[in-house]
Amino acid sequence: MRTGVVVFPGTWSDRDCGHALGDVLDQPVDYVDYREQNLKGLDLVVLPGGFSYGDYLRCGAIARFTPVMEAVTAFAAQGGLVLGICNGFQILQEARLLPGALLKNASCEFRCEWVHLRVEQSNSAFTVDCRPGQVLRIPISHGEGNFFADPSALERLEQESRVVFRYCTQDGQSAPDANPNGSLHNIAGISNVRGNVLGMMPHPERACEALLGGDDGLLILQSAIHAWSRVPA
Amino acid sequence: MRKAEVFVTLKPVVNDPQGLTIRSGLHALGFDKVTDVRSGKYLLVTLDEPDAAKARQQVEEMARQLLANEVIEDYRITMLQGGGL
Amino acid sequence: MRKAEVFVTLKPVVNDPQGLTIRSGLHALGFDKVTDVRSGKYLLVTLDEPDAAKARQQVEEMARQLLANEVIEDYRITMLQGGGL
Amino acid sequence: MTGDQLSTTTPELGVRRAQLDSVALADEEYREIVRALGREPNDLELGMFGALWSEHCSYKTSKALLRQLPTEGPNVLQGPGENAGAVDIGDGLAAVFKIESHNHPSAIEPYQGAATGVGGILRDVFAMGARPIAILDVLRFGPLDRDRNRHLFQGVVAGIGGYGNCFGCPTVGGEVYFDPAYTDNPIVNAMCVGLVSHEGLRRARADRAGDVVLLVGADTGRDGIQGATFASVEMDERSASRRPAVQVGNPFLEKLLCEACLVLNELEGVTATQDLGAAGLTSAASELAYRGRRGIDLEVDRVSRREHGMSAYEVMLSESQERMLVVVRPAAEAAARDVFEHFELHADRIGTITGSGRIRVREGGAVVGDMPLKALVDGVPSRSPAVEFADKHPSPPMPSIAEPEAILLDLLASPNLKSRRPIYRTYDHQVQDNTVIGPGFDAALLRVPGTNKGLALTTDGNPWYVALDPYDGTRAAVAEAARNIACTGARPLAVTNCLNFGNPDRPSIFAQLQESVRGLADACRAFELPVVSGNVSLYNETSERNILPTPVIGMVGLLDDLSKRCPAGFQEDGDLVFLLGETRDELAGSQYLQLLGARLKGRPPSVSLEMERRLQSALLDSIAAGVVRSAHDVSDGGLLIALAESALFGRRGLKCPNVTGAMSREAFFFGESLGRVIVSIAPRQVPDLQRLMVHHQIPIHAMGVVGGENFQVGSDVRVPLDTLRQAWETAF
Ligand SMILES: Nc1ncnc2c1ncn2[C@@H]1O[C@H](COP(=O)(O)OP(=O)(O)O)[C@@H](O)[C@H]1O
Ligand SMILES: [Mg+2]
Repeated sequence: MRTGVVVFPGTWSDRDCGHALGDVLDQPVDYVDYREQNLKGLDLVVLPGGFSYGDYLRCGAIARFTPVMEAVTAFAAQGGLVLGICNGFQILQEARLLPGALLKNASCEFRCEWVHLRVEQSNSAFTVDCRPGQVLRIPISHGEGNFFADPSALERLEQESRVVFRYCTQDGQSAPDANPNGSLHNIAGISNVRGNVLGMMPHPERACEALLGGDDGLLILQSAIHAWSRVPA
Repeated sequence: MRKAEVFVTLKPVVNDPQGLTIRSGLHALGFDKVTDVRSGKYLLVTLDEPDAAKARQQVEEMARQLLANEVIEDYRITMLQGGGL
Repeated sequence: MRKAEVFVTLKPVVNDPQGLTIRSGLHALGFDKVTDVRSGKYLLVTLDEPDAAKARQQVEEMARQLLANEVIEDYRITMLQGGGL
Repeated sequence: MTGDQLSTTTPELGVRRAQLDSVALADEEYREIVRALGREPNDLELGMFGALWSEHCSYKTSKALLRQLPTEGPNVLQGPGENAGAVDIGDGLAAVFKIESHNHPSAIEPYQGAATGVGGILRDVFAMGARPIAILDVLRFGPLDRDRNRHLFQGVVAGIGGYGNCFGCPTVGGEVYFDPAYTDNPIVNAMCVGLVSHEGLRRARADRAGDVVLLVGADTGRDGIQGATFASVEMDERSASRRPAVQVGNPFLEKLLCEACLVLNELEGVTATQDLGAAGLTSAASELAYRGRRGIDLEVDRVSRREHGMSAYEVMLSESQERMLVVVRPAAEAAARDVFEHFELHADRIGTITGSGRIRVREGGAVVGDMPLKALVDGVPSRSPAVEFADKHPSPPMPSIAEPEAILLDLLASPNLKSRRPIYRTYDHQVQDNTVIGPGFDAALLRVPGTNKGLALTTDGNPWYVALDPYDGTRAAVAEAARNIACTGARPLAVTNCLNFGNPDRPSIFAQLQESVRGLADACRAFELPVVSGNVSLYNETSERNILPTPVIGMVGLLDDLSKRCPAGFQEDGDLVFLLGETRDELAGSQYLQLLGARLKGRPPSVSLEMERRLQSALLDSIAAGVVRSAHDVSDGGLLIALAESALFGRRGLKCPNVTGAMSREAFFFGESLGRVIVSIAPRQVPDLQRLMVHHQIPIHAMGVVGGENFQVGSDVRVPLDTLRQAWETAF
């Protein structure tokens, strides 16, 4: 599976994603400049974390207008796999590839810590290797990850089973005190209708080696590889 | 040169954690009459556009496309005669 | 209930990275008439203080103590008659 | 055109008094400038001299003392004098690091002051060609029950995170202490560590005449003019009303600047890179050329500005952030510009390196400043203020306690000992995917990318020990830093330091500085640790109140095999816990006495450097041999606190049925004798541990067994682990 990791000005998880996919999972990785308009030959496009354009104005607001995003939109429409992590999730929402918005954390503070996520859906391309209900331990690192969607959009997300991850306790309860940022319905990650575009606030690429504290993030990245290998090209 | 003020605020249905934090900060300082604080952005845009109507239209367009996110925010525009703040 | 709008902006001499970045964002979108963007905060404060003069004075005090840092910021206050934005 | 053609009047000193005050120069210093120039300086030149001869830039009060420090060693690739120091860590790689203060700006605008402090130290590291891989922050505040202190605390913490998080460098460690002496004058020091290959290591030394000087990054504004001077004088009511001595940082731009500088490493023909910090272009350009024993010609008209109508004076002294000077061979200019363009960075060609040994500033074609670099950079006369040693502090009471359990809980909940998690969880400490041990333990441990090695990082400096005895207290800080590194299994490599003191013109304060530097030098010699970089911040004084003397040690260590790392928390139920090292009957300087209201009394614990070395060798050998499963040093709060922390870190209880020392229970539980470590080991390893300790002649004391739901020590202390945690995790 050929992965393109998009680099916007101010992105910083690009190398981490490259490390996880390339060094740990041994997949070929290209870094894709934000001015690029062509994503030919790629199977997975990752929009990594960071502070694109400093997160000035709103997270992802300026990045969403870069040339590469037009290409990403077309790529997603053709069924290509797109994973937006943290800032990448915010950019996907600004680009309207995913619904809702991410507000300032309820604490008004940046939070970097390990959290637990419950896998709600194993039918997204990024969770085919997971069981529904399975609990993953993955770090977050954001100041604006407080998921918001208006009531009808939220209801639609739930009805269409597009909530992929929810913050939960260690034993899988989506309790309020397991919610690190105030997200509605404890939402940590959602997909599009087709399941090929996923946005999530936690950083799976930081959870790919036991040395760094855990490797549950591998399940998400490996799911993408497996989902892709099952899709006839 | 024309100047436009753009105010961007969170829609009333959207929680405003920052407003809440500021309110508790004000309470802690003894301003206990404060019942609510809503926080937003203030942008002062200067354009090189002599035509007032065109300038306004352009700022509208900027707000719609970039300055505000309609999923969560409202905006208001004031064209200034003189200098702005 | 009284409402006050507080605008907090960076002093003109102070660097405004956010404003500069928004300006280049607008340029990238084709709004090339934009010559400058300055960014600031907009706060809508509601107080339970019937006396208009006292309310204003309190908001002044809040701006001075918490809402703005005079080392780098200026502020301006508008008392609203009705509702605010 | 020569100097004496410059338009200057020749006023009496009296006429220039106000100007001299505004640049904080003394009369003798002014006369020295006139002597060096052979004429009166004009206003621009006076401003440039004022900035470079300020305490902050020139170290005029401390440089004689700093000569005592050992700066050489087999692994030193770059000692003090460059933007940051560098040591060899094998595999052709160098660790580059430095610590710096931003106390004065942070006192005025805590968020931006702290943020730009982080920005400045990051630039120092990438100016050396290194990729920044870690930040550590050292903070001191007055008690949080005062609104102003809380405001400073919250703003500073938010500013550190705000800059580091956005830039994408993990903040992996640091220190926070509270004491009334820091009210209104917080300490904000930031350390940054970077990595680079030996060949990629860059110097800020322009040694080729004809090279082109590029100014890259942010446009220049009027912000921060006279910041260097400002950091060199006491704060008073006027400080706030001076020109904004505080700048607004742009971490986003800095990130682009860093990536661009790292790409420059792959180009031929890049001679030097130098960041702009205090005293802006004046300092950067002068030092760059002076280090290479060359001269420099600048054209201020070519500097892009943020504002209209700026004078040459303002351009030369602006401290606008996120700017770098890059010196390239003329043939490499186009390639360098391509790099900047790729990152959408603006670059101005503002001058050339010359053979003149002078800095010449041109504006509108005319020379508006012309000075010999030697005088400007190196000519300030050293100052040696009067010294007066303080009386020894009166002996402390040795209060005896009825309720050690209550004291334990109070101490765990006290501002200087409680969990720092509410702070460090607002810092991204994982970005770059190398954080093996993050903040919250003894030293942080980072993987060296592409290897199986680890870098251990820590900062230390207990201000109460230093206040009680500057010599011993500073030695203790070096010992503690090395001990923290050793607890992870890593071997200490080298030191950086930040000397934060009050007003050195007071004889008692200068005595503190002098003794502290002597202690630093002695300890570093004893441990064979070179000091490769550092920073001095003086005049930390507000309305007559001086801070506690606050030398801070930053240390880097190396672990050859990450699989041999040692955690700080207990690992397995049933493991046995031992105390290594000697406990003395002493309480002075302790957190315990502070809790009881006896803050600065008596002689602080004194470190035996020889014993400390043996202890650390013993510990490192035990860890390397796989004997030890966890190690945590005994420091602030004493033995009971260290045991409680190991239990809390490992989420395991502890049972120590009968422990006593040959001393008062208070001193045994809460005294802070140095040179001690708590270890836990598997029961079958006891003979191995004993053998190793006998070999190194380190006393060993059996404590108890890991396990259970309680933290239990002797018959006095029996607390459920949850209760312990609640106390420790109380909010700030
Ligand atoms: N300002 C800070 N930023 C990041 N980490 C911090 C900060 N202050 C303290 N820490 C971390 O909290 C832990 C405890 O701090 P401290 O009590 O000073 O440790 P020690 O006694 O081992 O030097 C250390 O790991 C330290 O790195
Ligand atoms: Mg320690």
